[in-house]
Amino acid sequence: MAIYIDENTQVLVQGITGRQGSFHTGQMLAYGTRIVAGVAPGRRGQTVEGVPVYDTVAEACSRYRVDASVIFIPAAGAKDAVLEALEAGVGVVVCVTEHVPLHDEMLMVAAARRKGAVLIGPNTFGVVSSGKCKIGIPPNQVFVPGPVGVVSRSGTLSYEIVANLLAAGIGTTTVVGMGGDRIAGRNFIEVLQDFENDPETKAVVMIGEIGGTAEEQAAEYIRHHLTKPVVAYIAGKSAPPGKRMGHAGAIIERGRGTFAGKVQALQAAGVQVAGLPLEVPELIKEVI
Amino acid sequence: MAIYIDENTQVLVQGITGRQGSFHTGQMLAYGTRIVAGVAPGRRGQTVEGVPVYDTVAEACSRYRVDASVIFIPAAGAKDAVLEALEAGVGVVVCVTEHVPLHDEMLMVAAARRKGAVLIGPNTFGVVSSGKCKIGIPPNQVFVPGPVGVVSRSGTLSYEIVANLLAAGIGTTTVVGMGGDRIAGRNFIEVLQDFENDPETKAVVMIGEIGGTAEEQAAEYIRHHLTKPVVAYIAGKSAPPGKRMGHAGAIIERGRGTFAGKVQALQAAGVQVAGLPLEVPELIKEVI
Amino acid sequence: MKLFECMGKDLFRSQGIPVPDGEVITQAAQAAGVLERIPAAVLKSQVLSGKRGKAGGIKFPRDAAEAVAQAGELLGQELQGYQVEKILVEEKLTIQHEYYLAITVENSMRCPLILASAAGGMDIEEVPEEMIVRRPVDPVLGVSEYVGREIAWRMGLSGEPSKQFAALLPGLYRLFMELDAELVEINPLVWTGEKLVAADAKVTVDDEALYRHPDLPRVEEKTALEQKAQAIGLSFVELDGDIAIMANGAGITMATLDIIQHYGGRPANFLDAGGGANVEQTAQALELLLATNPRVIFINIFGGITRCDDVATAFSQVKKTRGIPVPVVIRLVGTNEARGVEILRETGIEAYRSMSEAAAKAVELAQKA
Amino acid sequence: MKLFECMGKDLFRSQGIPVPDGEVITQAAQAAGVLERIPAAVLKSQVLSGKRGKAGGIKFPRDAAEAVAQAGELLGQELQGYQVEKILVEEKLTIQHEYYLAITVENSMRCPLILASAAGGMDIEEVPEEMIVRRPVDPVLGVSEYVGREIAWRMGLSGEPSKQFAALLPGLYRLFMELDAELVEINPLVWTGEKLVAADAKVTVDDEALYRHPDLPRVEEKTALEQKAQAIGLSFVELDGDIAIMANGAGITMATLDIIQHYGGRPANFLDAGGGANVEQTAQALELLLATNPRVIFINIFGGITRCDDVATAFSQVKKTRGIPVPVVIRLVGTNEARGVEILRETGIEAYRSMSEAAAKAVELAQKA
Repeated sequence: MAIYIDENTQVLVQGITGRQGSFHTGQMLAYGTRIVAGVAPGRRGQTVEGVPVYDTVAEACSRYRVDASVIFIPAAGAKDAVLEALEAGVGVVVCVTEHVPLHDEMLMVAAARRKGAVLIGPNTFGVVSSGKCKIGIPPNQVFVPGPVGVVSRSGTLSYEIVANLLAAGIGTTTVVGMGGDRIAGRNFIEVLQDFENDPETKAVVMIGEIGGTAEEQAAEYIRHHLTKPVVAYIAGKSAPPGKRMGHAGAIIERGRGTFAGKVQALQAAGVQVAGLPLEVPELIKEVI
Repeated sequence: MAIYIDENTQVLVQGITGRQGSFHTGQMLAYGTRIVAGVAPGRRGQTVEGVPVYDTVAEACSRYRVDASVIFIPAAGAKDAVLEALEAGVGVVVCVTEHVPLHDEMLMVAAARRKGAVLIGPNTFGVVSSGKCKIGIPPNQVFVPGPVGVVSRSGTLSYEIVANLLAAGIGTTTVVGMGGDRIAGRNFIEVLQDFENDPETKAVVMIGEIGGTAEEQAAEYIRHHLTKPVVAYIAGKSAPPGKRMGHAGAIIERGRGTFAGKVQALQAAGVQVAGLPLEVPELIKEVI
Repeated sequence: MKLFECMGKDLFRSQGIPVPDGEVITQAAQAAGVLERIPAAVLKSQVLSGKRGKAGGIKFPRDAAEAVAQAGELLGQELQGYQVEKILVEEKLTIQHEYYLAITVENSMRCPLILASAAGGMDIEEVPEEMIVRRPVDPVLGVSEYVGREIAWRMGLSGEPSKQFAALLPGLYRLFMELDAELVEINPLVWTGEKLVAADAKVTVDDEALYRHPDLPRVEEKTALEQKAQAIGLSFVELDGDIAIMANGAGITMATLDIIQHYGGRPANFLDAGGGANVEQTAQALELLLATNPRVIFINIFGGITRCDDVATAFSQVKKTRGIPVPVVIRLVGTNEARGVEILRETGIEAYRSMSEAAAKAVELAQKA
Repeated sequence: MKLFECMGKDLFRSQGIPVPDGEVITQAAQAAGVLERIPAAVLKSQVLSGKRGKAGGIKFPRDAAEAVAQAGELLGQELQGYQVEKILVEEKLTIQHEYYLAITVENSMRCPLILASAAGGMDIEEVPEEMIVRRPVDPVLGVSEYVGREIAWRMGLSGEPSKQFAALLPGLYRLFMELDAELVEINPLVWTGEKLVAADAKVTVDDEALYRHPDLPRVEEKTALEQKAQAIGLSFVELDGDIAIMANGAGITMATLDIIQHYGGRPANFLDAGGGANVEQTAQALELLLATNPRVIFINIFGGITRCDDVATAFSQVKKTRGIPVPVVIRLVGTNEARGVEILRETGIEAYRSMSEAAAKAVELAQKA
């Protein structure tokens, strides 16, 4: 078990002929991901890393069972690509694209809800069910099977922490990139719920950051609904208010979204909060 | 039993202070309908026929349990009124208003679906569960309890046929005005399905007319899903193509929606089609 | 309300949908000037009929002189009941392929429906069902380019035509939504070898939503009498029979026409006086009936909101003030029936209770007249 | 991107939302002309700060002469870090009551959220929670007048203010949607006794959607260095410390800042070089770091897509071509780590493997420098 994707997941790559799309198709294949087709309008008949390319998701879905799709399309076309996948009936849509307009994101989320599909991102590194399937852009080497689920707002910081865990001998079930924007297709609460229901996941690492109230709301959720232990790390302790720290969502506005507020809420919900990324493995060892 | 509404239904009247709203509030009360409140923006504190008036549906719903709402608001405000009732959580919304723009109707239907509510109309005479509750504008005297469900695209023609049934000693469970526009909140198929599930209804009279393909689709549905007998009457046999006969939906366009096509489809589904309104009672007597 | 082709094309242009270069003329001499700019041109009569090509409303002049002559023939000519008042003179397209594309409202799904076919240029009813792509639109998702790519694929398009098809579809949907349209249709949508161009434009705006579009020019398709009826809020359609008919409610009015025909009569009109018409409205409705010069008048009232005494009073007033020169048959039941029957009796008319009997009588009188 | 009040009010006006009569001036003398037309006027400095009133950026002149004098004082003045270049001279409103109204995006529900309060005129954070009406918007249903009536009722409004509130809300929502806004705020929304008027306008447009709004004037809030970083596609924020920082990824860059602070250091900046930066981009990023005149440079690379050898090569190039005058601490792990470490060694730098050790070292060096 794992969440969202596993060794049987058949994956479509939208924007497969682009620089990012083709490079990561190779990386995903190397990880063992079952990529069945790619889409790039006007490129029907080509292949990328041996994967056949179609003009439309509809055609690809008429030829293969597609369980998940990953989107490597520039921001202006990302909404279109997500809706195309959703309307074609794809159940898990991973939108790697960054700089997607906020209103497009609201529409994507509404559409995913309407279709009962799982939308991951946008501005996500993707999702990895360790040893089974990688969808997105993270480096292959750190994702080794184990008992910990990880959900995070940021990429490299997750790899850092997952590598720290691995160095301590702890592997992962599924690592989910929630995405660094103000709104996320699947947010902390939803992913935590999914980990709660996954028998293989014994504990969860939650990697948050300043801005918004997603962590505070997750804390409230954890307090009432989660039986599994959660360890958190929150980035941005030193960030000044009013400044956007790289991620669209990482900004302290109108007194909301502070580091202190998040840590307090999480601790009140019984979550161990690591002071440094390095401390995460120790805290995990205490709870599993 | 009956469908949609019964003796316990608590009703709100939107547009209660207008000429139509106030007159029909009196008529509905006289029939025995439990009207608990009315809405007319800016008229809070007034009463109409003893019914208290509020500015908003939200406030009325905060003070009374509201099961159904009936809308007597001019066409330009009808969409707003329907959405207001739906968002306030009203389960059955009856939109009497005629001349509602088609695009507003599409939005109303989408909204009702989203809320899981029953929308009747627009351009409907309403719905009557005989002897229990009347919502809308039909005359009180012809609705007497009995075993026949009626669903119709037109008002006076329904009263004529319901009166014919009554003259033959046959009463009605619920009489539903589907509405005379191109699209209807609840269409033939949906109402037929609801009658199928109503134990008191023994047979159904379906009053259609030229235009669109609602009757043909209903025929297809009847053939596969209905166990109860259906008798139909279709108006507009003599109407020329391309002319809109009063109702927005009553027009033969591009060879579709003809009288002959509808009768043929219904007969093929085992429905008895009356040649004249007067013949409906005889045909009903044959099947119950 | 149907729009003329040239109006539809202006709207297409505003949404970035390619249309042929062209100009509208109202006088034959203007054709010469347009031909100077567009030597290979076609003259298209601006009428609302769908079959104007077959009826000779479209001409292909060889030069400016012929264009002026042909424009002169067309202007003022009657084409399937419509007077030609304007001609669209436009660029003749190189046609490599003709497609069909329309957006309409799907009554049973109650949402917008895109219809497309690789078999364009003919009426969509004549296209075999398997050649038609039907794509309902989810109002939350709307129509962006991927919808066009998907439809293009299902139509069998690829390459440049597919790309251009996907690019123009969102504009057509935007137009459909913004305009409160019942129908927007491009038939044919022409592939010239380089570009997809809307060679025709059919746009029907929902009459009930016209008040939201005050800037849209009004196009009138109704007869003078129908316009008069509309002005007083009545639903009226002129027909070619001799029995004038009035009833209260669209369904029962249709049924009344049917029953007249059932007994061998020919209705002169459809007139729905509505539910709850008062004395004055009923009197105006009677004036309309008289204006059709019928042999017999048949009034069928099932009084619910409409009160039988109001109808009878209106009849009595009209009879007294202007006279009613033809036989009248009235069926009257429902609210205030007794009083209504009494008033009619005073004017010398015996009301019927049965719709069938009354209709049979009306037909009999018309055949005798 | 935040818009100036005067721009927001122009947009309000285009949606039919009532705003005070007024004009924008850029020279003090122009105030006299405006005062002639609007004798009871207020001068409002057009800066992006939210607290300009308390900072003296708003003036109430008694006459034209005083208006000119006050405008002269304001123009060119610095107000909470912003230079005053424009003044909005507008009608002074009669204030009977101040309301609050805003539309923003609710991150967890992921839909538009309307915020309203009968306690306007102060910052919404200072308003007690029970005085705030929060109304999420269903994207299918949108916002029409009934939403305004419902909110007005929940705010305790009735009569004319309720009616006008309901009438203006759909326009504000339309603006929010059409403009790709993150926030549209009216605070205060003033009831004058006769009219509801937007006395202020705060509009923030989503930076990521600016490309869809080419006609919108650009307002720049970034420092020169931040603008330069943006031009080369890097995410950069200037801070006031002395340790220049670069990492690859927003989260890990924040964590790097935190860890520097944890050991007692002060970051000079936030610089996310992104995932997958190549040699040239990394070199440009280093140039930015040097431009902050730091005491120490700290580079923290976890190589995934980013290749350690690329980072090392870029560093080596910059060192050779322009020189790096301050100590550098580099942490380097991941893709092509061995090669990267080797290249750094050739430039005389020993890479760290541990983020914590490297950070501690950087802080130590900065304190010594």
